[in-house]
Amino acid sequence: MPYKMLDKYPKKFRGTGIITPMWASLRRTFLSTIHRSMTIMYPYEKEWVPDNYRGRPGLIFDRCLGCGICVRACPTTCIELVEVADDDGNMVKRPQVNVGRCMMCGYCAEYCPVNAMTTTTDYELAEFSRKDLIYDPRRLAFEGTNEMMEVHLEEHLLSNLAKGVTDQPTAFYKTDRPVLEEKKCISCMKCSKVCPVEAIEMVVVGKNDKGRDIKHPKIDGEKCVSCENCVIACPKSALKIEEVL
Amino acid sequence: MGLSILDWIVFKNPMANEYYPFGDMYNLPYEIGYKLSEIILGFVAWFLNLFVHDNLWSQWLVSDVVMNVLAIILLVVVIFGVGFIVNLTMIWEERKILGRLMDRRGTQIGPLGYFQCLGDGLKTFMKENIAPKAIDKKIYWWGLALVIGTSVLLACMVPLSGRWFIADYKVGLLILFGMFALAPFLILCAGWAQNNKFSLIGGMRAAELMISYEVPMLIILATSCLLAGAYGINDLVQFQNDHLWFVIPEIIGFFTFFVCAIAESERVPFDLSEAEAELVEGWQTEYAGMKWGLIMLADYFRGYVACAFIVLLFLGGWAMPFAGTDTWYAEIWFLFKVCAVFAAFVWARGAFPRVRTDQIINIGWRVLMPLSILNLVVVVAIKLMGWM
Amino acid sequence: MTEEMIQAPSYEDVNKLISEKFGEKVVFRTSTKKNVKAINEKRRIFLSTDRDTILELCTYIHDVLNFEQATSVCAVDYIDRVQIVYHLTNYFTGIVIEITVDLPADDLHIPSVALIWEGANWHERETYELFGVIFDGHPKLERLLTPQSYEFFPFRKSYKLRGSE
Amino acid sequence: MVEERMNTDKMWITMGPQHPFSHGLWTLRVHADGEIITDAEPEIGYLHRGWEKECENRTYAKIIPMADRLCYSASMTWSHVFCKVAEEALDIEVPERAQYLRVIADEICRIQSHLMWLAAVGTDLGNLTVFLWALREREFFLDLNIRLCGQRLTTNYPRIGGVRNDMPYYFERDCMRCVERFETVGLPEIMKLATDSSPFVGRMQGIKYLTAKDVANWGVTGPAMRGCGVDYDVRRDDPYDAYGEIDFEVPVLNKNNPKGGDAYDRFLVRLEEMYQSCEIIRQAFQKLQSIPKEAPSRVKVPRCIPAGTHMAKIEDPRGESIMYLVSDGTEKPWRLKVRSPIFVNVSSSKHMVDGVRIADVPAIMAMIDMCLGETDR
Repeated sequence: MPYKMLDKYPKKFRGTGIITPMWASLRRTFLSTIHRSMTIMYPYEKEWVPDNYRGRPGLIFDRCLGCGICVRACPTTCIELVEVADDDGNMVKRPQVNVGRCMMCGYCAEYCPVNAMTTTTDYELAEFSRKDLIYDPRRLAFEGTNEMMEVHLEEHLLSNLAKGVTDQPTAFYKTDRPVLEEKKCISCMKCSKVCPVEAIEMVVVGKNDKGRDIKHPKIDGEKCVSCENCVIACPKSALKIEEVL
Repeated sequence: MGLSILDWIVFKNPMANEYYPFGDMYNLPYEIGYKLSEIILGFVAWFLNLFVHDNLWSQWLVSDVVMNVLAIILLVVVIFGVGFIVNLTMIWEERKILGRLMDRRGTQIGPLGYFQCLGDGLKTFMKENIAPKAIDKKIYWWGLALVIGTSVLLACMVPLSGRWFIADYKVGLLILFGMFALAPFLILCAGWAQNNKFSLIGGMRAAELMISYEVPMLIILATSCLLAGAYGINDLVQFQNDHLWFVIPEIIGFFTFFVCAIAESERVPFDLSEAEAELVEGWQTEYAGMKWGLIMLADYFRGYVACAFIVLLFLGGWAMPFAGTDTWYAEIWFLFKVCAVFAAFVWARGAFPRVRTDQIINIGWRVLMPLSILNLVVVVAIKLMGWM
Repeated sequence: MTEEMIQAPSYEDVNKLISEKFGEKVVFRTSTKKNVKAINEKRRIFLSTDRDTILELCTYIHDVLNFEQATSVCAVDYIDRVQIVYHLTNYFTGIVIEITVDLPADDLHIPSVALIWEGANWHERETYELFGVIFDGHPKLERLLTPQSYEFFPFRKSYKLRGSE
Repeated sequence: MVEERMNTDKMWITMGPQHPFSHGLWTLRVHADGEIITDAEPEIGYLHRGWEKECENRTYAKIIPMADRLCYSASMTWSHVFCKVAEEALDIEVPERAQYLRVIADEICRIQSHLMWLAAVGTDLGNLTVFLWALREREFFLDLNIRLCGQRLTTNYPRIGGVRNDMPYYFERDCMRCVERFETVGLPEIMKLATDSSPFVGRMQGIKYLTAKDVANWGVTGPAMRGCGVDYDVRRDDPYDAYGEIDFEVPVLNKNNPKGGDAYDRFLVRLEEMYQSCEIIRQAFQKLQSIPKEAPSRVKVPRCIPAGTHMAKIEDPRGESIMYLVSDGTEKPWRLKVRSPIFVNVSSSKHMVDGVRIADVPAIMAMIDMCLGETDR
């Protein structure tokens, strides 16, 4: 592969001195006078951005589970879960984003198991006070949300690839499930309380010395979204996420 | 004198004034000033006369002396005002052309962006006016004042036509050029007085620049005068109108002078003394706020003068082909030419990077100097052969 | 320079020459990684040595094996010891030698290689200011990134950051 | 009064941190004898964020967007090198499609970074037209970045084990149109103002010859090194990802010239590199066509990285960037060392500006393309 330009411009300069730049600049002067110039007049006309643009995060309120994966995935810790009333008036947990700290990395949208968090094309975020930069769950909703704004996490398992299976994309929330170390479990039921999708059911596995039921969590793999809330809530570290690779 | 206002404002012939300062030459701005002063003074005198009939004050107000004094003041105001507006137009022109050249839009405020300079001037006024403590105060302020003062004076001294001048010198070109060449010296002083290393180097560079281009410039100036046989601007223009614009016999000199003029007005690519990539703001580093704004304005005044020089020396001044020098649009035609030359200045600014100090000296002595001598030889040959 | 310079020593050459010259003073480490291209294609050499040998080893690597560039010099705080890691590159073969030197945590002195490779100069200054490792013989061992008034070494593990993340 | 304060012999001039020639916050103190520089002392640290220390408190995935912020115009390569080092630690190879996508994104990043540099050279040498024209061309590549990964500068595109997303529809068409336009219209037009202009070239020609030996010893890397005769490019001599399968030329000037290269050579090398990047993008797309669209572009990786020490190196637009990772088996790194190319290049600016005029300092320093985010980290 030869050089494309260096051969034309070897060590010694052989340009046309001052004529070429003057001609080039004159040409551009006329061109940009006849046609539009390249710049856009920003406040009056805006650059078009494609739908996959990573502006501020958006939220599709009804899809959200309140699982908190986005909270843990956020590198700047700008997301927190707050209690808001949903359409029926029940109090539910939904993410609230401090856009002043957000660095638009799109991790919340990427890791969301139900694609409730999206990226949006909204990039004009200036406000008069820092308080205004905190977007509550209702305000996070973006009007023109469409499918392109959802980020689908499509990971392939290394074990699958080794077997030659290349058409089964998956994601951590489809494969990783908490497993119980039964000895440590004290039947406190905290895990079932914090589970956002009610995937944990406490099953009686026996009776203890005092005659009370010993309940162990049974995790419904279909419902679980691998949010780790139970892992964090467990006072005895009996639960841990088992990663499937 | 009657009660009617028309008795007081009669629009006398200004040249009939006893103290008319320009001898037998007709001066348009003086006439404008004279008529304005007649309106003003006549109105005041008529008003006083309404109360006290035939009072001496009214008589004195419309006398030749008072009228002349006010007319001269207004003459200066008119000439400066026109120069200032031309200056603003040139700033606008530069920003607009440069914008197009760089594929952007240029100024946007006002019709075609004309009022942007006014806005910028206003903004500069609002900037904090800082003068450092450890400066040499006298030279700091006087250098600034003189740089601005000489530039404005120069711009006012450039005649726009045979009837638009502030004084008619027989050696007008020399005086203009003398004033023009004063600036590097003042810049050197101002750069030194700021007690700032960047300013000092900028000032030194201005001096360095001066010795490299001013000699060829002066030679070409003298050559033109040699060709015309006169130092007066009027004579030069008249000669070019009668024979041929000097750009044709002195084509070498024209281009040489063009380069020198860019350097003289310290514009890119020869703005070594304020090279912002190396010297922050060069010799203007410590001039903050409106001081800087005025220096900027003065720079454009000098650019205007440089363009006017080129037009006067080579492009026939206000002479219109086939119409002579005494057209009613002579001033506009002259300013149009000036703006056209300035467009070429802007073009050069857009196309070239800043040159280095050693390069400018090389160019000055190895290229421009021989070329100007060659130009002289050509002109002497033309003169000897009697072609012009 | 007593020995002749080899412009482009191969992977085997480097291994052989260094083990011949230094014997037991230099320990060769092998990597067990299977999927890393550079290791598979034999462009990484991992050495360990002690601080008495490092200057001699570096001089040899520079002068004889023609490793012209000290790509990086850095320190790792293992709490009980501080490890200095050198990465040296040969421009002809693309081989990178990684040398690790362990220093006891209470005696952070090591000979400087800044006189062999000018490029190691600032790396050593940076390592000094962030970890407190003193490079003996360094031409100008001053603080570079942090203010001169700092009296602590911020990248040590004993320097805790505020906040959880 | 004034004479007492002024030393009329030689003077220290502090260029920076708010000097127009310094692209970012750094100081070059030069000892000038008139206009000739006799000594220089670079000073950095105004932007030191403790990046490496901060990474020790972050999980691996969260470091990727932080690595983007190391350098504003080479963010893709910085997150790439971090992903490389994490992949080396996990001992995995990314899928082939992801490798090519990374190569394409890297080269887009390289072109836009070099265009930013060309713009900076324009302002440094006093020609604002070059600045704006180069930025105009750069805008096309930033638009490609938006299409590919959603952001103009902070791409956040590579992931440990692949890339964030496969390329969108029509990306190949857009990219090839953009590259072709750039090769035939965009860059030649700028070059008419730069390489075809004798005042522009005159500012750089003959300015500070650096020999290959010196440059290698100072640790200068990247185009600045290749312009002076050192024939080394990580992409070719230590290939990573799909670079091994792509046929391209590494622009090297003055290979056997004992005098070394001047600023103009270093300038030309970067221009040629942009052309070669276009060629790499073209070839990568050709190779991509043989890989089915449904092929995996990302593999799932564990959160915790096994203990060990790992190193990865990559050819940044500015030189050779290295990350050295010490992992301790948890989900956060024990230590992450960043070897920034500019950090070393700046340290050699002391030698680079020795003996030149003050007017040449911007021309010389522009050729190493300063970026202070990665220098101070």
